[in-house]
Amino acid sequence: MSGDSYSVILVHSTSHAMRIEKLLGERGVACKMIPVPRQISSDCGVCIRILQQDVEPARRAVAAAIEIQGIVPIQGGLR
Amino acid sequence: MSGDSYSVILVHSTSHAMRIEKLLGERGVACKMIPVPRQISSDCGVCIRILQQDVEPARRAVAAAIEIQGIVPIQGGLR
Amino acid sequence: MIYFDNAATSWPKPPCVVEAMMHFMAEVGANPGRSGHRLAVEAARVVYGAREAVAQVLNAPDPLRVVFGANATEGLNLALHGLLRPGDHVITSSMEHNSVMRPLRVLARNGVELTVVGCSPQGILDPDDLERAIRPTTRMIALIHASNVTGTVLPIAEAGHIAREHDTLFLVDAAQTAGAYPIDVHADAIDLLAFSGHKSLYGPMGTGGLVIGDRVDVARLTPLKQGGTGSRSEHEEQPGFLPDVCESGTPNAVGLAGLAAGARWVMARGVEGIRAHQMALTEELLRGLESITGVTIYGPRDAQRQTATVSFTIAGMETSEAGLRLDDDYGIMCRVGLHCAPAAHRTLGTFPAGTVRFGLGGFSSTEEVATAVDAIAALARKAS
Amino acid sequence: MIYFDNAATSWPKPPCVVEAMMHFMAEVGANPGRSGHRLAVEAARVVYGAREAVAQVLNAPDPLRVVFGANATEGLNLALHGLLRPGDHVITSSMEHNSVMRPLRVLARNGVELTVVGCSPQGILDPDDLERAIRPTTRMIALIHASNVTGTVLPIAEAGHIAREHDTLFLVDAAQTAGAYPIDVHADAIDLLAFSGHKSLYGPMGTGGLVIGDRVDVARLTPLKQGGTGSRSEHEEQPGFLPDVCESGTPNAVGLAGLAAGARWVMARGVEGIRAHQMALTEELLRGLESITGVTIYGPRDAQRQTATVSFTIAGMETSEAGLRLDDDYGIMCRVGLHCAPAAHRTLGTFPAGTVRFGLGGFSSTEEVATAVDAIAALARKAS
Repeated sequence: MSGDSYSVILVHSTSHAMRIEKLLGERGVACKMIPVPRQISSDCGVCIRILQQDVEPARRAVAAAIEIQGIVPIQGGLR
Repeated sequence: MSGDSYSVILVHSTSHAMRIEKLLGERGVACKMIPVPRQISSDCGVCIRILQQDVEPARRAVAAAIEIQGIVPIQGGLR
Repeated sequence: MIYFDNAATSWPKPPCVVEAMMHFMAEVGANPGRSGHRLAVEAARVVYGAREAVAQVLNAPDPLRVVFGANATEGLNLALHGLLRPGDHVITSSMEHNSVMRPLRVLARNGVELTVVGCSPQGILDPDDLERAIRPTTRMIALIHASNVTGTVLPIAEAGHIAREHDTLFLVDAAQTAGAYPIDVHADAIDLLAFSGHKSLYGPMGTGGLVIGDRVDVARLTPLKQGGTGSRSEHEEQPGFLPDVCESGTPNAVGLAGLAAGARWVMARGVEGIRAHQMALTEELLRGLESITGVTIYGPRDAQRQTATVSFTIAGMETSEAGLRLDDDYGIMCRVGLHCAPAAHRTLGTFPAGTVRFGLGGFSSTEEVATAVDAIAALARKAS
Repeated sequence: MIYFDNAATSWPKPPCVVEAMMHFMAEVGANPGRSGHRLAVEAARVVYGAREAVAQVLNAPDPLRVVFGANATEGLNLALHGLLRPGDHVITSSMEHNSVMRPLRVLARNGVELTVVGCSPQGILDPDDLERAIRPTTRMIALIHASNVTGTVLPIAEAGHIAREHDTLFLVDAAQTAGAYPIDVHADAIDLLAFSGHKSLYGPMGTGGLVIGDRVDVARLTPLKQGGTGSRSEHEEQPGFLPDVCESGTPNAVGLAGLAAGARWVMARGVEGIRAHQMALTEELLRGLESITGVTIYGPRDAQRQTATVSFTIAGMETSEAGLRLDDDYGIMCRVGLHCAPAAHRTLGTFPAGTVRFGLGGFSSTEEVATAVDAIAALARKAS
């Protein structure tokens, strides 16, 4: 996995993150809950990490159901 | 038991009744929680039934610890 | 032993409920929505699962608008104290539980205008009376879905329609019905629905809450409590979004694990199926009690128009004595007295003496009903 | 797997806690304080037992003045919203959790005067600063007993003395200390003490509450909710006596069964014994972390002056990354970030980056501490 690049979906609340996890799971988009990288501002302590290549499918899966704060790429370390 | 006569200790709340049950138990006074006889007014749905002969020991056991609404004799049926 | 106190809390619970709670205690255990580690995330999943399961039973469109609290009472207080302001007018019925009447009496002392629409001696509400009570300042109609005393079902679909037409919020107290009687938050135009988790949703005590519809302006909803939510942790101000705004402090995650299992159990059996089973038993209980000389039944006396809760009195025997004898001599557990609903008992004409209440549940049986009817017949004979 | 998130909720729980909950679900099950039948009475006994057990741990004189709610947050909200009125002055510290700060911000917008007394960068409060903040209108001093970020213990005995001298109420947030640190409500002149049931009292989530001393005029205490209490059922007004005035709706009886078992387990081990065990572990953790180049520890760095909660950062590594690596690579579960306590992090100088928090508990071991210290050493090496 070390060569992969990632983005994170930023949300208001852990409850929102759980809803998104469910929506992505139903569409076969792999994701993982991680603590929000501190250089990124967010309302919530956790965010949803996805593969960079899944950003658009994820955006579509989430769009109608729930308001998010954004999807931003992350660097390196947060494997 | 059918020949015994009883009184009931009337309380504000079931929590108070439980405290009294404990206090009486510590002093060896037998008691039983029963629904408050309807001709008797009480704040609470349950009261503590004791043998008529235990009224004074019960009064002493309870006096310092908790405010009660009264101790009144009951007739017949509520065995 | 016959447990006919399901209107207070259902018992026993389905085995899956207890198993879900045990699993949570042993294998999950962490605080949901606070930390980001694996157990905390798993706990958050459990809590979110409860939101989805409850939303599904009630046909509520958005699980994130299901907010949890200690019980239906907290849900009702959140809706009433959270939305009503001095000068607002609120309408309720004369069949309400004290979980609605007591908050409304406090609000009425603080400038909220209150109208209590009378119901018939069977506890039946005429929707026309409701509509006539509406004023330009009416901000909310608050109705119990089914009486906790007589089981009488109130016309919430009609009431929802009236509320929508007059652009007022509609709050339903579904403590007695959620899981036991078909509810469609969406179709019935319900803006706020308070539910109990530990009655007909078969979760443990300590669970309940409020479904908040999209006509409710969350920015105008004042929560009962503020505190840590795991969100907007940089801010000393309460977050403004659902469900966090209404859920401060550590939630009852183990209870919600049980509630999720209970609500799924209800979905698997089907609310319609549960309702059919309980209607049949209620019909048997009503017919059995009707056949006993000296027994007076309150409410509609029609299983189609009530839940599986039946209230009655026995001529010549106080309700308190009936309760004690049923417990001591017959092993039948029920609730006697006023059931925290003095307004309802006034409406029924049973104040202050009260009634004996049998609350059947999902595990009640024909045999139990027959045994209980025989017990009442024996008590009535002795009392006459 | 190492669970170092006990400051959020303790895990695992003692086996007796889970057993008490199971026993309740299987054998008791009824709604306490509502009906008069045998199971309802037994449930009421269980709930009362929890009041006694909690009162005993805290040396609170009257178990009927222990009121239960969903969590410590509810206890704090009850004390703050229930007693403070516009024009009242309230003093708190700069180390508070949002469970105190968020209600106070709401109250401050509504006319309550608020003073936040600053603490040192170690989170230490000088009692003289507290006393200097007192005004003639000061109605309450509200202090966290020990910081949920650094474990720093605040001088509550001195603060209680000051409050008593100036005839103002003293509220203690004991979420982090009840059960883990000696507390004497009576001797320390504490008028109001909010406790968490699911942390160091080892009960399940969904339990907590407020101990209300006899200097608090209950007639002036406005409850957060009104509703059915099983008492004064003839009345549509909330009863005025404790604990009923503050406990509307069905209580979390199964949770309280667990809390009673947890509090008794604490009493059997002894708070002093638990404290000694945790001090020893905290000392090992502090000395271990101090020896690692690049690690900065916040708070007093002295096990005598803090609970078993330790906050630190690693040079060159964000707290969020440290949290993820500890979980993924080492199986260590902790909480990173701001811990719902932005004021405390501002005081410590760790805002907005936050810290890594290790919260040790009653089941933590020397081996776990050593493993965790090694893990941090490895992360610090990689990051440098």
